[in-house]
Amino acid sequence: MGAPILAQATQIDTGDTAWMLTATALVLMMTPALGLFYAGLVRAKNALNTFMMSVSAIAIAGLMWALIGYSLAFDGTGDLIGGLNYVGLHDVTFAPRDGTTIPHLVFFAFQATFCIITVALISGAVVERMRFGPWMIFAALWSVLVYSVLAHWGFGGGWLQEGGTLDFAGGIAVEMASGFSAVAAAIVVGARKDYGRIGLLPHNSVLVLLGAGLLWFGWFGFNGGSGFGTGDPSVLAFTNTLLCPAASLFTWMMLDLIRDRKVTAVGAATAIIAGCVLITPAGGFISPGWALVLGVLGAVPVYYVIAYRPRTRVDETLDVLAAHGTAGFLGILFIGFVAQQSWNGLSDGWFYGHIGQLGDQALAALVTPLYAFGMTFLLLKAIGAVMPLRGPEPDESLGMDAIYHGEEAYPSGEGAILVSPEAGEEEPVPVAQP
Amino acid sequence: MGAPILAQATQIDTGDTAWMLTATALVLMMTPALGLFYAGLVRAKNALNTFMMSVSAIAIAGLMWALIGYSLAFDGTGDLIGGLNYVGLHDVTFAPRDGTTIPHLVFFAFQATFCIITVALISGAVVERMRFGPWMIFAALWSVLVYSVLAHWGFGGGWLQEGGTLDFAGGIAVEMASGFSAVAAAIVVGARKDYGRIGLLPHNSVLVLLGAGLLWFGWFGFNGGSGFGTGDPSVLAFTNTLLCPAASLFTWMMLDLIRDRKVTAVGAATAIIAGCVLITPAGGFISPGWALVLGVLGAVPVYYVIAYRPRTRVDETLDVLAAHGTAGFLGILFIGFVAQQSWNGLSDGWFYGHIGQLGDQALAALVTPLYAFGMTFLLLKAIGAVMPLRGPEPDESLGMDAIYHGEEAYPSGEGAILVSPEAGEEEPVPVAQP
Amino acid sequence: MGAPILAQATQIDTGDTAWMLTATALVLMMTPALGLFYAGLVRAKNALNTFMMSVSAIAIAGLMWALIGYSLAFDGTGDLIGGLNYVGLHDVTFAPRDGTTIPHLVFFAFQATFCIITVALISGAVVERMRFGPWMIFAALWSVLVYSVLAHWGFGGGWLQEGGTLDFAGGIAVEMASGFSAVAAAIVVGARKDYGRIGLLPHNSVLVLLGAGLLWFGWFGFNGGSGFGTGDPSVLAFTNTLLCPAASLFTWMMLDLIRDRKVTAVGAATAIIAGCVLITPAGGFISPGWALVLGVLGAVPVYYVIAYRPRTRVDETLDVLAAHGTAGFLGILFIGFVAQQSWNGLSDGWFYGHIGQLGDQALAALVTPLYAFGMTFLLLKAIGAVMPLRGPEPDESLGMDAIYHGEEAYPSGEGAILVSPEAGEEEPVPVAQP
Amino acid sequence: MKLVIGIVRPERANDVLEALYRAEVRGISMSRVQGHGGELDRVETYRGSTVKVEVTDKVRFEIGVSDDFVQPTVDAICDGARTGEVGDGKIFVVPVERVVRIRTGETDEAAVTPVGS
Amino acid sequence: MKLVIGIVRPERANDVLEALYRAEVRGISMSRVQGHGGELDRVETYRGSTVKVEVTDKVRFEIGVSDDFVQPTVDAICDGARTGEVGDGKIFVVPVERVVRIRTGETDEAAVTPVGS
Amino acid sequence: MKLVIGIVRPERANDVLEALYRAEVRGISMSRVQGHGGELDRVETYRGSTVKVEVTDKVRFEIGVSDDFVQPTVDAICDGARTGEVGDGKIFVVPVERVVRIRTGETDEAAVTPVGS
Ligand SMILES: Nc1ncnc2c1ncn2[C@@H]1O[C@H](COP(=O)(O)OP(=O)(O)O)[C@@H](O)[C@H]1O
Ligand SMILES: Nc1ncnc2c1ncn2[C@@H]1O[C@H](COP(=O)(O)OP(=O)(O)O)[C@@H](O)[C@H]1O
Ligand SMILES: Nc1ncnc2c1ncn2[C@@H]1O[C@H](COP(=O)(O)OP(=O)(O)O)[C@@H](O)[C@H]1O
Repeated sequence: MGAPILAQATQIDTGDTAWMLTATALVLMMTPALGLFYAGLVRAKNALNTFMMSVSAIAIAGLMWALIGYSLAFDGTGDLIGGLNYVGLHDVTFAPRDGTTIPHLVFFAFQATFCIITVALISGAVVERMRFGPWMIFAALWSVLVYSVLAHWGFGGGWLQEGGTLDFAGGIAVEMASGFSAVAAAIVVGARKDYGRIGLLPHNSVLVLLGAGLLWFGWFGFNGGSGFGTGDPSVLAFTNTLLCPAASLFTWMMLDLIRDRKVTAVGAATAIIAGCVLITPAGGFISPGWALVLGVLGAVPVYYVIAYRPRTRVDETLDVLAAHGTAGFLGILFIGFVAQQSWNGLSDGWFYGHIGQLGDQALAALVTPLYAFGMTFLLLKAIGAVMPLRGPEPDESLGMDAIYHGEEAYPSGEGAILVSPEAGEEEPVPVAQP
Repeated sequence: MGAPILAQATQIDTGDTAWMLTATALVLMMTPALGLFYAGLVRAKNALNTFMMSVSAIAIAGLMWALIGYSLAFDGTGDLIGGLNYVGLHDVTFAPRDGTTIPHLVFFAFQATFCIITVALISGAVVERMRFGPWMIFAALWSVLVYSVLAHWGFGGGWLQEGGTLDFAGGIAVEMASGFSAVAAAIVVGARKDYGRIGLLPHNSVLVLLGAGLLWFGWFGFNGGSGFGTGDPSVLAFTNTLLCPAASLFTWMMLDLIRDRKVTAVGAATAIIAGCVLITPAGGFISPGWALVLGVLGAVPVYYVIAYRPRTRVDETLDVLAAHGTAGFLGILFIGFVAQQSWNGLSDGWFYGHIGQLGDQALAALVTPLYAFGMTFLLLKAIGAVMPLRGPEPDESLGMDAIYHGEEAYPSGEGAILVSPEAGEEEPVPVAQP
Repeated sequence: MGAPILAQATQIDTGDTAWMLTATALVLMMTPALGLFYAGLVRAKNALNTFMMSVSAIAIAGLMWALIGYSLAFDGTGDLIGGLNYVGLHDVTFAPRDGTTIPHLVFFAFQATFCIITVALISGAVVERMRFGPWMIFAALWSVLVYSVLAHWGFGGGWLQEGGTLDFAGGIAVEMASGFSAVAAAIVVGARKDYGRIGLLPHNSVLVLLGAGLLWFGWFGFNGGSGFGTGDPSVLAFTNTLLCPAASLFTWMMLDLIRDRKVTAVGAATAIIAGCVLITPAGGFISPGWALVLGVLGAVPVYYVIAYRPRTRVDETLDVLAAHGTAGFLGILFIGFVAQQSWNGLSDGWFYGHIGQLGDQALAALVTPLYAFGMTFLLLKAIGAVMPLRGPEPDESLGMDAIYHGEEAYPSGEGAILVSPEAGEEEPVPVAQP
Repeated sequence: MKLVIGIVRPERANDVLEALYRAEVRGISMSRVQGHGGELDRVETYRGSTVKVEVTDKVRFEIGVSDDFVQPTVDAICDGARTGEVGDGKIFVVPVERVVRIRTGETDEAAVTPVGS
Repeated sequence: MKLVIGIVRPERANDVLEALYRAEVRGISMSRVQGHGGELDRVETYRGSTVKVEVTDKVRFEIGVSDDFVQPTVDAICDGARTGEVGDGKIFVVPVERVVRIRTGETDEAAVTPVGS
Repeated sequence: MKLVIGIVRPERANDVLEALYRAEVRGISMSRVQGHGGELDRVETYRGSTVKVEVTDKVRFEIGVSDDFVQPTVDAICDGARTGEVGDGKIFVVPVERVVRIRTGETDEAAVTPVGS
């Protein structure tokens, strides 16, 4: 990602490798944490389905990444797309990844975790009604058609990066990509049947807070690892990942207080995510002071997007657009204003005399949403043409868990009659079928 | 936000930095983990409020620390208080923090997480009844008036440290400070209305065990990182953080068995915390063997303080005094007996011929409780003079979550009528107001 | 607690040490995560007891390891058992562990976490009915009589390792040992009274998914740390720990779909564990490509063992045999086929011309189950001869939490009358006794 | 005085509440129940064990009303709860001999007249 | 028409369901309750505070039946729920004045006759 | 024989239990319910959606007693549950035609006489 190319590319540093192993594990952990965060935000009857949309992304996006996605994103510096040299992990070995001091295998694994969580993020837009089968197919295709492409553009050596756009840890391929894809997904899949008619409340906000806490924890690896070592960019991004979310959390609590004298817990959890997203693209490029400012100011638009969205007919259920799309957009632009070469060693922003940087940032902030929204829209339309994206209405009343997973999150056991395993092999009775 | 001093990369060790980045992330994670631990220990209707007291500390104490607290604690070696050179993160850059091999930014971030969790710890004394507004104000002021001062005394170069008191990872500023402040807070805020009248039970002990597990996990960064690298002190403290809590957990289970032949889960969770606290001050100073002894012996007084406290009229709800104040006190003193220069390279304790060390430890064990209790008492009295610290009794029946956060942790959805967003802007109805 | 041998700091690598500290903390965290995973899989009335079986293992196995187990496993290269030089942590100091670049203390701590979780794993076979007292005694004895012995054989310099058997991170001492011991334990302790009569369902599958996610997170330390640094073996094992579970998760979801068009969440959680176990022995020895194959193929037998087991009379409740025994067995054998010297620098498997390796692996896969099953069977029979392993039937209806821990996981508070602390000292009433 | 017990679909519970509100029925208690009726069973699998689940979630209303309020209450529940699909639920009307308002000790009619009306 | 209310042990709930099934009782609602009866109390301790727990978990069945189904229903519950130990529970039979099937508006006998029969 | 149904505040549930104990009422079943009555609504906000919550948590007692125990039982509930604030709850007394003690099959009076007394 945005880290400057280092000399002596052939030497592996044990300290850098140690940190990157940790960072990779942290980011992998973020996907179950996201599943938990999302699961807490939906109704109990859909908790497992929501969690499983994230969990399944680990398998599906993970495998697609290893087989083809990584190569398309990170092989060579083609303008629009990478090469095929790394297909099936070919040539991904112990030797250092060019421009880093860590083994190529570690670089690959670190990048894999990014692809995985980005796919998982989108699920927030379609929970509580999308069928699980189409979701899995969508996840597989999206990870290549959208993620790999944008990852190549943003930090795989593609045209945006070459053109000078700065994106430290994924404002383009992760945050804006998931956020604007989420809107397209919500539109194509459509709203839940009771959306806007009755209150559809989070069934467990304690899990939401825990999930947010674990996500923040993981984000230190996400941003702090995007310098691919322990050098200045990583250190700066790491520290900013503490400061910016703290600031956005503070702002959010104040906005809540102003609205109706109540500081909401779900809001606080959202603010933490928003703060982490805001600093994701900018982490290694702006000073700690500006990171605080970004947290304080950036939380405001996100807050109002979240407050406004439910008044629309777009049931973008868990507000991926607000928390990731909007915040990622703001973070990318903010770099253009306040980047400091004295901190990042690369480039200044407008406030420090280099207005061109703002142009480079604006370009990415314009192109990415268009590509993500468009491709996702077409992709889901295509899948929808082959198979229904959602089930019949009564299924929604019963809940996704029972219908698509044959489970309940919290079974009481009463009324559940054990079927002799042999009988277990029988066809399930009609109502139970997806 | 000026340019940083040029980084003297030669002084920075990538391995030490790698570990300190990890340690910092681990300690930041401890605060949500603490929120979870505390939330499980209260009734369901107060779960979010309890969790939010910890979460809000991240924002409030975190910002206060960056703006002023860090400078007061760690700038220079004034006897009573540090300087103002680091105010607003001025001069906190990539250059190594003096006396360490890690960037100053990382040192700052690591210390920030300590300030944050210390503030959060105190909330255990006032959960289930204190109003959220005064809590936030208290958190902001306490983090500077008490934490920064004691941090300076204990390991910022202040008079206790200069005088020879040994405190590896915060027996003074973190454990004793929070524990004795908790008593003052419980006294000033007063007991819950049903305290001593009906049983007020933890609503989810599974979360309590999970929280304790995550706290232990984080504590490896807390103690293991307090050597600011991967050197002998860190390694010793890290290993002792495995041994001492294991020993105190064992003792606690035995004491439970003796009491009434039952090993309680909440007790086990408490024992883990107690063990981590016991070793916090001593981690890098005593041998692994003595760490085991500390765990075995130290758990006993803590156990009986917890058993006795509810018989008093002081509703120090989640026993911060016992788990942190008492255990921290014991840990600080224990150093005076069994510190070994052969292990810590610094000083021996009484058993190894240097009785003076015990004096230095006793001094800290005497002064810290007095300062923490006194300042907290005055601070809360002052805040209480300006605004009520708690709401009317019926609010307590309804629960803090509904009153101060406008949420429930586990809403069923039935009986919750969706208000058209416009209407959402209306004033909430009377009963709902804080 | 004498003075340590002088540290030969020159041989210690800060990067390797940094990673091993992280890895150790990660593996310690796995035991509470396992407790959570297991607790979610049982009924609510046994959730705390199940969790506590894992938590208690930290104290019991942890202390046994420090006092005697570590020495028996890792002191010297005796064929069958190690020496006593390290008893009570004697000679375990800052000096590097022979053959590594990390302090001996860290090596000890890392190994301790392995012993702990292995003991905890077995509890899955006997949850919901075994008395807690005998469990604690079993844990203490098993950790020495079975774990230490097999750890010595497998990677402590014992006859299997010397004979050429490859086991990277514990296919022998951890996975097969716990899996086959679990069967013996289930047989000796016997089935739950309602087993096979009514459905005994997981009470909280969200916790199961979270537990699995945290376990995977920890497993990066478990496998990635088993190279004792940041070198090629660690890097390979780390990356394979991402790929193999992703592949097995994918396979499992497909098998579920084939069975009855439903992808179960509990199944997905199980698949993650199975994938981590499959790669545990093989992690540092096989190529990433083969790791994917192992994940895809290895999941199949595990899937069918889990589907078949409940049709037997053996109430091996949480299927430790399937997830750990079977998967560990397959992983150990797989090495014999596809190990590649070009990746592991040590030895080739059959497919690469060295069929002898398969023999060495088969030997371990034969001997370990026999020893683990036999010793566990005898051990529990012996304990059972001294004290009853389970309580009277009505206790099982009431639940282990109330009987052996005097707590409920989710108390409502209604109907719980506060007893004046004095009265609290009274003998509990009959029904409440273990 | 009668006690009207209505068992309805969870997702209709709020509609029932609103219907009752319009019918000026003020005092209501509700709780979650699990129901078995004409609905089809479903099969669930947890690892190796397969179970047939014969119950579905429902919400139970319990409403004490004076006799002339029985019909409006029953109608309100039906209005709010009916979907026409199997599983809509049942209403039972049970005689009540006495009603007491705990706060005041008032009994019968008085006890079910909401405060302020 | 009667409403049969049965309070039984949780672990017997499925046996009761099966017994009711055999007795051809089709419409059933059940819920978790906590009961206090002849069972012995237990003592629980949470950190420093000790409580005496006077209740145990039970499952409450609520079944609306036509008069001639009362006896079979009561018998079925007893069959399924009886262990002979203190704590087996109680059955209450309450008169019902009216039953309505929400889906169709049918009342009384018709309302409790399951679909298709 | 009567069934006394009492709906009270959760925080008073234990006081009610003790009052019933003193009144020598031994058999009791209780459960959580959500109640709507004269209490004021509250507003809750979850991200962008605001809801008006019209129910508050209550505890429902269900007590089968012989006729001459009705008055003591009602009094006990009132004693334990009354705070004088709106929201204290209601008591309903419903006729019971039959009571069965599952363990023994005893019916009516005998069935509600606690073991040992
Ligand atoms: N006789 C009954 N007694 C108690 N509850 C009943 C009875 N019949 C139905 N119910 C409740 O009503 C719900 C729906 O009833 P069902 O017969 O399936 O629908 P419908 O009335 O549309 O045929 C059931 O799940 C159960 O909770
Ligand atoms: N009079 C009653 N009213 C309501 N519920 C009762 C009554 N008596 C018993 N119960 C319920 O039945 C359960 C078992 O009753 P108990 O008297 O202990 O058993 P047994 O009927 O075998 O003597 C109690 O826990 C309670 O839930
Ligand atoms: N007519 C009724 N039917 C059923 N439950 C009722 C009825 N009236 C009140 N309740 C229950 O009693 C609780 C308190 O009633 P409310 O009228 O608010 O208090 P008060 O009786 O003091 O005026 C309500 O929340 C509800 O659970």
